[in-house]
Amino acid sequence: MTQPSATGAVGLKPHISVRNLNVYYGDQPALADVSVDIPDRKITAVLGPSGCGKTTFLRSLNRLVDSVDGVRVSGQVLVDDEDLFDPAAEVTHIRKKMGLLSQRPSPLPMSIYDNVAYGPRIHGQRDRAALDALVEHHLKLAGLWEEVRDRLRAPATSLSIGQQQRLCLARGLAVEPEIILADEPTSALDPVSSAHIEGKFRELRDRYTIVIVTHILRQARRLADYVIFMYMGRMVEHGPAAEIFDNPREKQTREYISGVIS
Amino acid sequence: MTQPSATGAVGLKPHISVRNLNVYYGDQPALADVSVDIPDRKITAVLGPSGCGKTTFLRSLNRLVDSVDGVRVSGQVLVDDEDLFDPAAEVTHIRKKMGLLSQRPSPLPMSIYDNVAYGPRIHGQRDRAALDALVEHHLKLAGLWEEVRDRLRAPATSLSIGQQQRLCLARGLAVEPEIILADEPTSALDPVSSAHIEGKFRELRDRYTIVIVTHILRQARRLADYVIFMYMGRMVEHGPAAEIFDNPREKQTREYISGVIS
Amino acid sequence: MNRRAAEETFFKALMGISALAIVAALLGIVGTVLWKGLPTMNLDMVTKTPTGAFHLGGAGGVLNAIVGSLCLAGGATVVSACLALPIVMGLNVYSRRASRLVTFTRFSMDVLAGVPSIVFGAVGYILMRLLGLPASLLVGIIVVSLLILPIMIKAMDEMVRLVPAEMAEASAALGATRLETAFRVVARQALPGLATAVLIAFGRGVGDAASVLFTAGFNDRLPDSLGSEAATLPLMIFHQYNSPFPDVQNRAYASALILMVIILAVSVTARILTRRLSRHSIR
Amino acid sequence: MNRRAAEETFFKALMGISALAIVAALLGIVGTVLWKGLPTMNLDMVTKTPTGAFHLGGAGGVLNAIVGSLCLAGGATVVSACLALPIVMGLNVYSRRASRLVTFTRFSMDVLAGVPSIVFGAVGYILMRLLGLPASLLVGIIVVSLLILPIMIKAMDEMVRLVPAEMAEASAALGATRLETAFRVVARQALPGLATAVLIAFGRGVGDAASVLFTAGFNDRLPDSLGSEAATLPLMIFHQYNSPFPDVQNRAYASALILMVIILAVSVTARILTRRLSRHSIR
Amino acid sequence: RKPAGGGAREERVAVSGAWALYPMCVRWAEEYGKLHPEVRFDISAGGAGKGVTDALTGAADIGMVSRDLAPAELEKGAWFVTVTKDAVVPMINAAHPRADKLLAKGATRETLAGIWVGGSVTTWGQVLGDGSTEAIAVFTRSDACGAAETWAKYLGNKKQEDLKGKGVFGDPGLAAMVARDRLGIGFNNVNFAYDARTGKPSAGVRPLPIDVDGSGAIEPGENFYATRDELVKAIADGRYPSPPARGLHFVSKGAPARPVVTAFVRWILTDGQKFVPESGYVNLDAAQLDEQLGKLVAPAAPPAPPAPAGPVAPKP
Ligand SMILES: Nc1ncnc2c1ncn2[C@@H]1O[C@H](COP(=O)(O)OP(=O)(O)OP(=O)(O)O)[C@@H](O)[C@H]1O
Ligand SMILES: Nc1ncnc2c1ncn2[C@@H]1O[C@H](COP(=O)(O)OP(=O)(O)OP(=O)(O)O)[C@@H](O)[C@H]1O
Ligand SMILES: [Mg+2]
Ligand SMILES: [Mg+2]
Repeated sequence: MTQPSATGAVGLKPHISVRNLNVYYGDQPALADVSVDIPDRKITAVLGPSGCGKTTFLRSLNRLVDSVDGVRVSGQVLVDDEDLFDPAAEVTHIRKKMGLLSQRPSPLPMSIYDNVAYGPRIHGQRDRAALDALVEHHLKLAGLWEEVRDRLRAPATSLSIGQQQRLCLARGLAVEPEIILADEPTSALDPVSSAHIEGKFRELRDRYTIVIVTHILRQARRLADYVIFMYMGRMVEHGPAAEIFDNPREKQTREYISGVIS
Repeated sequence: MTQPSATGAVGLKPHISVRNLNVYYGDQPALADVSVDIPDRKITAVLGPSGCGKTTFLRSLNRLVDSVDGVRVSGQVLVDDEDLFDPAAEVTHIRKKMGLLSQRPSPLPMSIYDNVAYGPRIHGQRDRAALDALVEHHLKLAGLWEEVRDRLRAPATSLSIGQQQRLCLARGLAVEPEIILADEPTSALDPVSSAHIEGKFRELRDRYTIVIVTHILRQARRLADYVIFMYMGRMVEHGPAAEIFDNPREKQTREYISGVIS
Repeated sequence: MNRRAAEETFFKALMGISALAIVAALLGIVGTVLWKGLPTMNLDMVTKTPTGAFHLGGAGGVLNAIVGSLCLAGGATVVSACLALPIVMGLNVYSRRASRLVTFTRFSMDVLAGVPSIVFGAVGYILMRLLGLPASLLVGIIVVSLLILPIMIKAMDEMVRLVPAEMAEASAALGATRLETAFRVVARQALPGLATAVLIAFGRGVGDAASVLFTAGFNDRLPDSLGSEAATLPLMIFHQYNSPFPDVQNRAYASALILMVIILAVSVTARILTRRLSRHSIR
Repeated sequence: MNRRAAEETFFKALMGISALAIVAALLGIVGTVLWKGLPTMNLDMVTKTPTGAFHLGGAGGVLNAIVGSLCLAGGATVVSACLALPIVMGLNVYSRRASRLVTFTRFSMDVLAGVPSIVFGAVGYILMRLLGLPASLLVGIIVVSLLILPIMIKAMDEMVRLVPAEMAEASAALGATRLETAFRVVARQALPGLATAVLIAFGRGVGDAASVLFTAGFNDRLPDSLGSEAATLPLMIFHQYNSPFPDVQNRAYASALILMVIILAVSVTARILTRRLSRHSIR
Repeated sequence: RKPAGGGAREERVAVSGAWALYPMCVRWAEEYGKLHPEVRFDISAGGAGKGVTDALTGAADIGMVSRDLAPAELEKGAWFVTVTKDAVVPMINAAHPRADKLLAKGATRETLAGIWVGGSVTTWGQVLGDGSTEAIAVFTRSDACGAAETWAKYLGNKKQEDLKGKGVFGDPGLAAMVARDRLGIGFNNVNFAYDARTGKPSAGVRPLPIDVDGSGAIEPGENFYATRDELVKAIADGRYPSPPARGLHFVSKGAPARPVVTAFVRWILTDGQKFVPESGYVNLDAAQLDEQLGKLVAPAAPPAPPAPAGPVAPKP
């Protein structure tokens, strides 16, 4: 909190502060010295070409990244001033506050209903009716309710990929996190479903801190309050969305936004 | 060949003819009475909202669909006049002619190099130098070469999802199929990589029959010669791209294209 | 293309041969057991304990051995499952995968799996004597547990390792503790595999004679407590097979038949139970 | 939150207890074997065959049993792996998963897995008599193969079932035959699991005494062909343990030690070999 | 675990040991229990070795042993009584080309030793003295067992390992091997040489009479092999040599101190003997029974039996 963010302070109270984060897969660096503050109750979009480290960054924010063998992490990720990488940190508790939607939808080996109810259940919700309501609410939120209302007991794998992606969204929202980390949440969706999800994100923006990775520039423009642009493991630029889109300081950002580099 | 396509003949020699195709998952219909001719050496785009049966359709075209338990299929898929669902058909041989890029990139449990070399190897290519050249060529085609040239021996899972998607593209092209079935091949890619792939598809259009599922309308417009529009397991409309986009006959098509239904 | 087709044909032939071998084994072994065992099989065999003259060809049954085997192998299976699950989950969900402790544990399992069952019996007997315990069901259960534990752990470990990591991650990302991830997701996905591991271990335990030879005792009464001695079917079979009386010898096959039916019943029950629970598991 | 933390703590305690149990077992069993076996262990034990007086405490070694065990269990493992792989791949790659044949095959395995090893020995002996074969390495290998085949198949089957279906589909989509899919992709992904299945079966075969009791013969010479009789370590241990001479009894532990080292060496070798091949497998 | 003295209402007797004696002992216990319902028997099988150990460590009152005790065991204070007998008989294939002649001539101990131990007798001609050259197919036991031990002892105080021949596992196995080979010779326990039901020699084999007096022929006094009963009688009264007849023993650490145990053993050596034949074993003769009874302490006498001193070998 004392050290200023590397590329300029955002000005608002940060919800997550990343400090000198380095991530190596074996010897290969995937994130190099990333420091950034993610503002509270805003949508932050992470942009960058494929393979630049967006997923790694997002997975660092809830410490899933070090579940992979051979990963080395240094630096700090402060969530509400608690350091996630502190060995004494209670990771489970912090993770409950952050719903991560992974890039590849990965349904749990249970029914559609149980997938959504899984989070509430482990966090203590036992009441049948309450669970039913929760499941319906969040499936509606993800725009999946109409398609699955008749087959809630079917295995989650019997859904199409796009449906699975929405299911994972519903599942992530059902734990009612404070922070939503969404890794390309609409990549498998048609324009109308995408628009529906975007709309929901806009609705949620006042209550949640949202970090979204996306490769659809238009989507980032429509949604983001703040933008982080990454390139080859480095955070090249970050700032308010308007600034980055209309007046990028760095050449790489400019080129990416205008479609020259990848 | 004698029976005309249900929704109007395309006029060109068809490469794949689908006749009254029905697919059920258990009792649930996923494709209902689909009949369509897919023209030779053109790009056909399959459009439709999430869960409408696009993937099922594509997987029917190379008969992967019936590897799932409990699937029932009726109807015919004629590839070069050979019926794929004929029990006597030599599926392996027909499949070699069609590279399927699945919607979820699924790398094989081997190195990056071996993933691409897998196809050529099983089809008889043993020569080391030829394989090296093939791998390099197809990785370049998929726009992945620069990123992985130094780590060809690394496991394919150490790639980011977008990189995996391009790897699967390279792998599919490396068997040199006559037909490319691509299920949302750019869903995990940034705009620049997508544009690169689109460009390659345009280059390949003269030599290959390409069927591409996409939810990016703009991409379909840029690429497609023919368009198939599906809705809830039915083929609602198909025809030349310009016709469908500018002058759709069916209300559902119109609404989807203008972003009303999903 | 020709080579590949030939390979396919060859392999299909191999599959046919293997299938034939299995059918032959089934017919040969199960057939012989039925042929020899059925004539001496009767209700008494499974409902009565031996009379004094049973071992000489007189009336009675092997109920004592049936109950003994079930208690012993059942108890041992429960005990080792209770030890194996925490270990396996500890190895795969709790620890960093490459840690030294994990390597050491896997290595220990390799060592333990290499101990022949007679040695379990012999060492068990020595330790039992040192501790002043009598041969009993309890000691037998402990020894058999240790005998099947490494097998169970090794098999379970591999099953759990094959569960996709992203599944565990998806659970962790929802704020699940590792315990919840381990049992609600990982174990659930690997359930048929875990059940098979337990069944293999159970089969090993219930079929083993050498380890209980000295440790569980062998007598004609039904075991009534953990402290009482317990006969087991394999020992009964062994004893009967070596009898000079042909009637008693044939009873060995009837006893074997009973043992086979028990194991089959346990397998099928387990398969039915796990099928329900694992119907949503992901392939 | 408190309940969940308590659960975690409880489970961690359980893990500690299980780990302790294993360490205790290791110390107790391996310790006893070392303590009793090391004093009588010497180079002769592994380089010489028994002399006439060996069984009374005289000079000599158990080389015949070492070679016999290796040939017998090694041969049986190879034979059953050659039968098991086609069956398992047939079950999982070739057949429609829910077909009646598949159900029947799995059921047969449950039946066969329920046959205790003494019955394999006894039935093997009967069949051997019917066919007029003498007790020999060959018959022993056949019997032990059949003994370990169901275990191997059951374990492999579950391992292969856990391989994601999309992987096999990706291979098929590239025009691979089912054989290629089975061995280049599915087997590769499941390799550590398959190796474990083979090792469990090998351990079962090499440690089993009852099945070879009647079928492999037992003598003091090195087996020189498939037709010659072969001694095995478990039988040797059994004899030595039952000897009234304390010297010979302690040799049982030395022989057990040799058996353990053999199994351990095989396990570790297999682990190292498969690790290289499976370093790219997907979790 | 042992209730002290005779005052307790229920008395427990723990017996453990050889599988071979287990059915016999269970039978005895059942009959004895009818007379003395207050005695509860814990009989368990686990092998002769376990029987000796259990007896010596006090885990069992009585250990059942189917072999002779080793000197080391006697040094540790093992006390034993012989409770029944068994015998090993040589046997040939029933379809041996000159079976009749063989059965009439028999074989001397020296001939048998030449076959199994010395290796000097290799053809049937040497046995029959007729110069025929058919090789003898010699079989022995592959597993450590009392039968082979006893047989070796008979053939010149040898050990099982000294026996030549093709090793076969188990009594039934050896019988089957000889039954299969027309030129085969083997040895077996009486129970396996004769069919338990009919009392006639087992299918495919004939016991080879032993020419005890070395006369070169089986005189009527040596001819008792036709049925099991005849042979058993001969073993019991000593016409059949010993070894290869052998005793089966009960062992304890020192003479049993508890009256209930002594009473049981005493009963076995008296009334209990009548259950021996049906179980396939051989009764001790009167003199032997007296000798064994003499080892028991009188019920009233103080329990301080002198441990058997010096080189006491079990005398079957
Ligand atoms: N294995 C299955 N079992 C049962 N139903 C299935 C299965 N796979 C797909 N379905 C259902 O079939 C319908 C069509 O699925 P399909 O995967 O073809 O859709 P899609 O058009 O590819 O959708 P998306 O754009 O989301 O990938 C969906 O409603 C889906 O829920
Ligand atoms: N497990 C791993 N082992 C080794 N390298 C890895 C691993 N995972 C990712 N990488 C590498 O780290 C870099 C960053 O990967 P990451 O998944 O964070 O990219 P990304 O920005 O999410 O890309 P995409 O848009 O394609 O998903 C890539 O170059 C990738 O190849
Ligand atoms: Mg990513
Ligand atoms: Mg799809």
